[in-house]
Amino acid sequence: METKVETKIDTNEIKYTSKDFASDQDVRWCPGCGDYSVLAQVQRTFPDIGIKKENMVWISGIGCSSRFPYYMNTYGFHTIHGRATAIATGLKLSRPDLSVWVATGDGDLLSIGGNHFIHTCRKNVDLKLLLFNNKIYGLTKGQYSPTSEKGKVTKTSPYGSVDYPFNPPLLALGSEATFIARSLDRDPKHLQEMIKRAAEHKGTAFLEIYQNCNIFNDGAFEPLTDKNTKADNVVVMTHDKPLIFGKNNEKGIKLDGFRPVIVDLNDPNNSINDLWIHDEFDSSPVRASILSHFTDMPGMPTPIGIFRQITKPTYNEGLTSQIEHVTEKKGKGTLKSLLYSPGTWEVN
Amino acid sequence: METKVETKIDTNEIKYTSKDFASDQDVRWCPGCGDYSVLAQVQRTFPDIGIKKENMVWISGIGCSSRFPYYMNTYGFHTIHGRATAIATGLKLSRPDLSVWVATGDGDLLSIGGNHFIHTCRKNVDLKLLLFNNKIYGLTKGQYSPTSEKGKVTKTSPYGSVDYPFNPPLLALGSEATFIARSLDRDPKHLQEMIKRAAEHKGTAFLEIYQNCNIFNDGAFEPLTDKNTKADNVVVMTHDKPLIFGKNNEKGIKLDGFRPVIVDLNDPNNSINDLWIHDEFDSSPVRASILSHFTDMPGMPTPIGIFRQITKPTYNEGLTSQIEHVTEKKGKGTLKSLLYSPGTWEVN
Amino acid sequence: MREEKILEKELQNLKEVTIRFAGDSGDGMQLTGSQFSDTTALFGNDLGTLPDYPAEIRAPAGTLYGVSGFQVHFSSADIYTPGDTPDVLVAMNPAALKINIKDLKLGGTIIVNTDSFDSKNLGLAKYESNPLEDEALLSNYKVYPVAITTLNATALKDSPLSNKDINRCKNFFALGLMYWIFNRPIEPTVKWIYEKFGKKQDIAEANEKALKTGYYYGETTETFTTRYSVEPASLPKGVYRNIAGNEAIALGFVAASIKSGLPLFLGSYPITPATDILQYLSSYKNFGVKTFQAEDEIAGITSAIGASYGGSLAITTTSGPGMALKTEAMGLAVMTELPLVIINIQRGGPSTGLPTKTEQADLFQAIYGRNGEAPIPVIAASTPSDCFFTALEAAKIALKYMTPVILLSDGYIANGSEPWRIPDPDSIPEIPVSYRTEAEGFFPYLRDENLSRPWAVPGTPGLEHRIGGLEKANITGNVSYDPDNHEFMVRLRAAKVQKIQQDVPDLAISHEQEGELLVLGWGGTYGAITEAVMKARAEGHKVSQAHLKHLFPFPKNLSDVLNSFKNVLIPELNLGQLAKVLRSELLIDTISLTKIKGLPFKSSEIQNKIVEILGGNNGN
Amino acid sequence: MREEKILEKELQNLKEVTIRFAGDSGDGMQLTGSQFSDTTALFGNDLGTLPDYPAEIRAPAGTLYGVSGFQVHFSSADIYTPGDTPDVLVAMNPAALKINIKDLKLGGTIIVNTDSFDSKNLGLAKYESNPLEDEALLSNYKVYPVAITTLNATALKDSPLSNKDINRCKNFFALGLMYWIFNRPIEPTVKWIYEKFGKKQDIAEANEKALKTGYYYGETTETFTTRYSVEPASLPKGVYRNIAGNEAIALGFVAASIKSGLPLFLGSYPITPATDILQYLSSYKNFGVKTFQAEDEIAGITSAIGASYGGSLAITTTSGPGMALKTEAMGLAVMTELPLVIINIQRGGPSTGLPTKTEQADLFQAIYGRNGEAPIPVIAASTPSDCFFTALEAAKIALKYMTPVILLSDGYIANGSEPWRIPDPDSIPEIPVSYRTEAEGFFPYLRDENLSRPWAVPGTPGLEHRIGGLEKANITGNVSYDPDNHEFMVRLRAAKVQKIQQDVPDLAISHEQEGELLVLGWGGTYGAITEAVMKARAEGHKVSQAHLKHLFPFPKNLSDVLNSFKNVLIPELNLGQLAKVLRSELLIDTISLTKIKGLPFKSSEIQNKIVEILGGNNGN
Ligand SMILES: Cc1ncc(C[n+]2csc(CCOP(=O)(O)OP(=O)(O)O)c2C)c(N)n1
Ligand SMILES: Cc1ncc(C[n+]2csc(CCOP(=O)(O)OP(=O)(O)O)c2C)c(N)n1
Ligand code: SF4
Ligand code: SF4
Ligand SMILES: [Mg+2]
Ligand SMILES: [Mg+2]
Repeated sequence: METKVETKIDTNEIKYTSKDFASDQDVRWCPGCGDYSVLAQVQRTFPDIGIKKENMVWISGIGCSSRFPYYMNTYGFHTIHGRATAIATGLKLSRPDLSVWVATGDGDLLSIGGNHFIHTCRKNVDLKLLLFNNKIYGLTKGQYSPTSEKGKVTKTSPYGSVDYPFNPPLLALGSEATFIARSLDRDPKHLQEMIKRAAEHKGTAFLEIYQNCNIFNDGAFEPLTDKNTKADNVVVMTHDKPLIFGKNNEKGIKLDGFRPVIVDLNDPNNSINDLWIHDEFDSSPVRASILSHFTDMPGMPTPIGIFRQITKPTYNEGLTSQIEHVTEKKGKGTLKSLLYSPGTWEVN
Repeated sequence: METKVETKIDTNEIKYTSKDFASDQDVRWCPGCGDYSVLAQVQRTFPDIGIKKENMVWISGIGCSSRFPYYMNTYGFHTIHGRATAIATGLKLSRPDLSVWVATGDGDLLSIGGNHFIHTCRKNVDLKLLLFNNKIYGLTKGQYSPTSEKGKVTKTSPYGSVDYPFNPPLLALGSEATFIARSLDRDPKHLQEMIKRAAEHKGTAFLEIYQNCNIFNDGAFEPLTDKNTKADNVVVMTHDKPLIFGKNNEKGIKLDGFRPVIVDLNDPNNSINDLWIHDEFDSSPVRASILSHFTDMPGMPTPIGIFRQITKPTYNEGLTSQIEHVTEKKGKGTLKSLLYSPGTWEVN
Repeated sequence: MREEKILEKELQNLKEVTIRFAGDSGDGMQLTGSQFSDTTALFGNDLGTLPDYPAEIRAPAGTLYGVSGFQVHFSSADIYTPGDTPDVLVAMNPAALKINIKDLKLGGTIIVNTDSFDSKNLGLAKYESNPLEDEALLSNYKVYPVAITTLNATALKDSPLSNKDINRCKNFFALGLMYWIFNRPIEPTVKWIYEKFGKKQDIAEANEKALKTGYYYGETTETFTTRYSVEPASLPKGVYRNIAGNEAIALGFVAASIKSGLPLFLGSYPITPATDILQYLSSYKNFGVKTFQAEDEIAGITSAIGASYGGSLAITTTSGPGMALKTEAMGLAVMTELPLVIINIQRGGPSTGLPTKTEQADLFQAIYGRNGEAPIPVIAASTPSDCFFTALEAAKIALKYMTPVILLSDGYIANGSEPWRIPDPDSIPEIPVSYRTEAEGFFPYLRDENLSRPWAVPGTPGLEHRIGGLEKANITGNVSYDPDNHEFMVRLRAAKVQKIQQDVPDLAISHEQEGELLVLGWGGTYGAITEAVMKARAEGHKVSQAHLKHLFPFPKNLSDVLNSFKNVLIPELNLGQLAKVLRSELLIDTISLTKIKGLPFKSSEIQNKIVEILGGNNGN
Repeated sequence: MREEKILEKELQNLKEVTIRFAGDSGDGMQLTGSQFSDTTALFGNDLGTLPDYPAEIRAPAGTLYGVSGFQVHFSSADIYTPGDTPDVLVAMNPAALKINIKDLKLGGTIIVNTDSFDSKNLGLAKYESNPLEDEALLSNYKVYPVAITTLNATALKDSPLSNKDINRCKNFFALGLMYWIFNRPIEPTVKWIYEKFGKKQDIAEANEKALKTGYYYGETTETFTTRYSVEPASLPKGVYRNIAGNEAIALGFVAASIKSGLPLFLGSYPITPATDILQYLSSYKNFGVKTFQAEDEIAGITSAIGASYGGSLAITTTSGPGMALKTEAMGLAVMTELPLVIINIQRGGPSTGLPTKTEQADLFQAIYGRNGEAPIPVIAASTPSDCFFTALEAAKIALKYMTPVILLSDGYIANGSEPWRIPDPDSIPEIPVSYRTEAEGFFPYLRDENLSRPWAVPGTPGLEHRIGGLEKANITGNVSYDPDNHEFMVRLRAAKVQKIQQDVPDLAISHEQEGELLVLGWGGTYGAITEAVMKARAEGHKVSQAHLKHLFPFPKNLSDVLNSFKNVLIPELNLGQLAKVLRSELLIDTISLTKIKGLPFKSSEIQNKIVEILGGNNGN
């Protein structure tokens, strides 16, 4: 009996380092894959989140990205294609004490898993969803995905795909997700920050990570990550800060009605005071919707950061508190009260 | 052989009446169900659409509303729960010459069928989707649906549901549907107009119809349909017209930034010229998104009409034209060219 | 005064009676039938019920396909079925008469609501002339015409209710009349009315009045000269309740939750005839039960898998089409060896089929219907009250062997009810479960003596590990593509499920332990088979009976049992699925009696087959 | 000059050779193997191939689980398998050696890339010392160490490519060397290189140079003293191509589309090992083929059902987990009696299982795995080229009988290839199909002599009608809840599928038509069984062979065939599923030989079992 106590790791005493979150499994992604960076940033961020590692669970579906749980020294469940969010929902509802994270791909979450995704957002289940968006089916070796651009030539679209892609943050907005963010595999610091912020959010936190698949869709995000082009193609959304980008922070974005326009800050006619000040907590979803649409607008930079986050009771809270409430009112049920409910009679 | 020719109905010669669209099957909805009105309005509208009835197909899933195809004297397919849009997609892609209509319920389209719905919208498959939204599962006798309001007491939520509902037009916007509209079972003329407009649209046309289930969710839309309250609770979106409502058309809506505000038109300080002029064809989706949110905003009327419609090539056009293009370039394939493709050798 | 009058009328004692209430979907026949059953149960009879309603919610009034029926069979002795052929038919309209008359016993009693026999309703029922004027009908049956609508409306003329609402009370009039004829108390229904409509005083009062008017109508009118009495059955001592199968399943899993100390989680999507279970369980919030109405059946089962992974007693409920959708996830539960109960309330198939009708055609699917070698134990409930114990049994197997379990029920026992002697809560054995907490020596796929792997739930320090749907290495549970490991694990999973046999009680044979003919059944055919065997034996036929609860793996002695009889008859509501499984598993041939009409067997159908097989031969 | 040199070296004639190429997932072994196969096929040998790759795309270089292999067996006579045990192993790194050495024939040849045997790679391969210095290895095998990386790099030192890209050419060096050793022409590969990399001139040139350098290295160096020659097989006259099973399925359905005059529609969602079919078909746009990459497998099959309803030849492709998801929709196709082919390329299960490995464990699911009585005919392909004909057969049955059909293939024949004598396009029979156009006498569920209902596609004036998943009334196809109609229709659907038997050719027996032992197979085990039977016979054992294409319904004579032999041996890559189906359907017991390792049978495994059964007895 005493050995039992000794072998228990009391994590209260432990201050984690990123290594504590690395499992003993060899990482099996292709060399150079963007997934490595996401793993590294998660492992770097988790010590700061302040949750014991035995209380953290990673759930995934199927895909290269869905191998993620194997590499985290937490609890993990590599499930079936598209169902990670539904499995995670069952886990979180039954075990609200756990911190439940989902690692998923653009095919896993948005193709076969689309329904569970929108329903998870709608219900505001307290899950952290990390979408590894490489705009391709990696594991099955290179077919277009629902985020691949129209006209994309892949193994299943030798003449170019005729599908329009999803705009993931917009779909999340349409499903009324309470936390919507985007980051880049090649921007470790930003990615760490987003992971931390997702962890802090109560409710469904959706984080889209642009991730390079160097085997089947290499360079998909190069304009956003290459140090020569990045500054001109990415705008970082920071709360309470104006939307500014460009190599020398010389470009700003302001709103002309509902239309975002880029202004040259070097031009003295333009003032930084007229720029769009980003408000993560905006009570209206409209600005977040405009920001989501940047990616369809030629010339606009791609926003990274938090599109919007709001607070409303989570589904799991609702369920738990209803149970508490009813139990308080009716008293905790017993087997006897269950079996002998109204309508009984006695035979002697 | 001659009889063959005779029995063919040459619909070119026929000017349809609504009766031509009524099948010989007894209609089996509950007396008083809102579905009757939708059926009547469809049958009234179809003669004007100008398509031969043999070229019209109704596809449905499972639910009370999904019985719809049986009552239409066109081709019809009552399929399985949630899959109507996917089946309709296959039909439309393979038979672009047909006019394909989907009759579906809030459970059928948005619960089990959510994934096919968002993917149909994304791809812009040329289908007409009529959502009979009664905010309840009718056929299974009264459980809450993904459009039921939070707190709703039903057979499966005896203590009130803890789910937030979907906002269907917003979800359609999030999936970038090209035609999004709403109407009411109890407003026959408006409903007819919307059906006609959906028919005219090229691409996915999503029409949400608020439909009363007088058995399991009676009165859900009464404030919107009762003649005493309707004028104050409904605003009709008409292209190029200001948003005005109220018994005496005395209330207008204007935009204060992104925030819609109701103004009293009796107050001489308010001018009709400041009101929000509805633009169905708005190139930006932002106004449509604000309109979709009216239903969450206390005090705002429920919009009916077309939220937005835009034109972009349909998925079926893309597929067909790619085939034509490749065939033109490579020549129509023959069995010989198929079998004897590169890499053959001869043994003598 | 009243008592005197009663005495004027004849009181005839009957051993058993079968009544069928039939009317429009909107006529409240399900309610009438279940009130009659509850009262009859309370009165002390044994009983069986068969609700039968259309797939439409309320088909237009008066139509043939809109007819809804509820049959109740009650007796002063043990009974096992809702009765083959009704003795009494209550027909609220012509369509109900038309649809049901063919089932009625020749010479049986018909009580009709004459008010509804107008030309419109006769037309809707496709009657060319009024059947109540038909000599054949009148001579073959005892027909009692009662102007139920008018009598009810007259009685309620002072009610503040609308005419429409008043008319909706007429089923209580009919119920009252039946209570009088069959000499049952009306108080339980009066009490029920006030519980149900308490807040709507007008409705409650109107219904009570309709009920009493119907009752007194029987007493006062000259039409009815005879009352019948069916004495209470001499049931074993105990406290009873009337219970339907789906309710019993719900109770069974709450009981399993209490007895195992695990929280109960149900992930489900509504579907007929399984929805009730979700509905019942969603009301047990004060038992800590969590119900999740998922977006579809896939989320139903996968959320349950998530909950099981987290340490709950997790279940999912559905019927055929939903079962099909859960197939892939069942494979995941097999591979990850997580406890889970998948409950299939079978209905008529294939596809949407006959959603409100009963069938047993999902046995093949339960045993064989997955990709890969994915063995899942299968058990079936046989009667409404047996559903309770089958639920407990399913939970026990799932938890002990860390495996998904399929529990089969069917629309007939799910909706049908019977009096149930409530078991002593303490007599229900605990279900021992323990999570793994010890870090030393922990491996996710290490096995105990039952070949079960440890249940190490998230939140346990030191046991962090990863599982998933890829093939697992023996012991460590790591992903393994090793060919030999795969073969080992496939056989291990099969062996584990086979091992459950050690807990499966030997199949018991009723009556002779060997001989000419055994009738072997499974699932909801139990009642009809039992009755058929009893009747055949009463006629002198030597025939034995056995009923399978465990369909995979089978009881150890099954082969011996079957080989002890010259013939084995298997009645099934399918094309002979169990018979084929027996051939496949035991290489034993049997005689199939199949029926696929969306209806349960009549005991006479089975009895006739027994007699046919035994021929003149009584098995002596 | 060159020719002279060649003559200096010994040229040894062999009947057959098995080579396995093995290296890192990134080493291009699949490409090397398939180039060698294509050239060998062109050269005129008969051959069989077995690609074997990990589930990871590119596992980190040098690891054991990252090893990818490709085995090719070629011969101057007919062959049926990729070879049991390789004669030659090309090992590009230590991990490849470690994983594959155990399969090599004792005394076989090993060609290793010595450059990769550094301490890092040895460590990754978990070698404690360099195996190339291991006496045991050197004495048991002929080991040829070649510094492939260096030689390749030196040859390409003037290439403008990066070092990384140069290094990626080294598989062509190895290929060139093998071409020299086995006396094959390099031209076909050179041609292929330029077709493939035409636009990237630098890469094309580097690869060509690597190839040629490898070839000349064999010629010039002293290491290799012997060349081998495997003479062309005396194959029947005709035009040949090398074909893999998935490609053959794609071609088969395009052919069926042409021969039936129906447009082909494929609704599919990618999944290993079925994705190829979607990939192939998506390139046949100029054949009017429509491919729809759906959001999931459910949309894959349901879109195909929609297309079938619209008059297309509709198919859907998948593997186990996807098959599970399609279950519900298959029921709809059964109920609506629409033609549809569901193609399952089986892989290792259950659940995600072993996604890149082969197995035959979905037979139960195909035959039994649906809710309700939902019979679907099942046929299986047995070799890569047989996939072509099986596709045609599946289309023919689906269209003639208006029914969904399940076509089973497996990862082994899907990815494996063999030379195929291309059939004369005109010799392939037309598939007669007609849509119903005549309005007079039309009923959607009226039947022809095959019990088939009419195909009345939307767009046809006068035939407007409604179908669906609820039970259909006989003839009219209206919704019907009538009990007798349901039973009638359930039996009718079963009878229709059973009627297909009229078109199923009698099962042919190879060798003696009766006797001691028949080896009965189905699906991709054909090659291994054929070889095993041939070898056993060559040793004097009297053993016959038969192979089932039609698994449901079976050929009419199956029972007679099986009863003509004292023993029937069934080798299956599962736990004995066909054996159980035979017991269930025919009440005939057989001997099972099962293997569930994600790998095909070796012919020797079957041969040994044959010998064991026949014992000393040669069947005389
Ligand atoms: C039910 C099912 N369908 C299909 C597959 C095959 N499959 C595995 S992963 C995958 C898509 C992978 O794409 P994504 O989710 O974007 O992940 P990535 O590999 O790109 O990280 C598919 C189609 C499967 N395993 N299961
Ligand atoms: C696979 C499957 N799951 C569940 C069901 C049961 N079912 C039938 S209709 C329905 C929901 C009906 O609601 P809705 O779509 O809103 O239609 P309504 O009846 O309200 O018009 C459900 C859950 C089914 N038939 N098939
Ligand atoms: S295929 Fe692409 S996404 Fe997958 S591991 Fe390789 S690089 Fe990463
Ligand atoms: S249940 Fe509701 S939706 Fe269904 S037919 Fe009746 S009134 Fe209409
Ligand atoms: Mg991806
Ligand atoms: Mg609804």
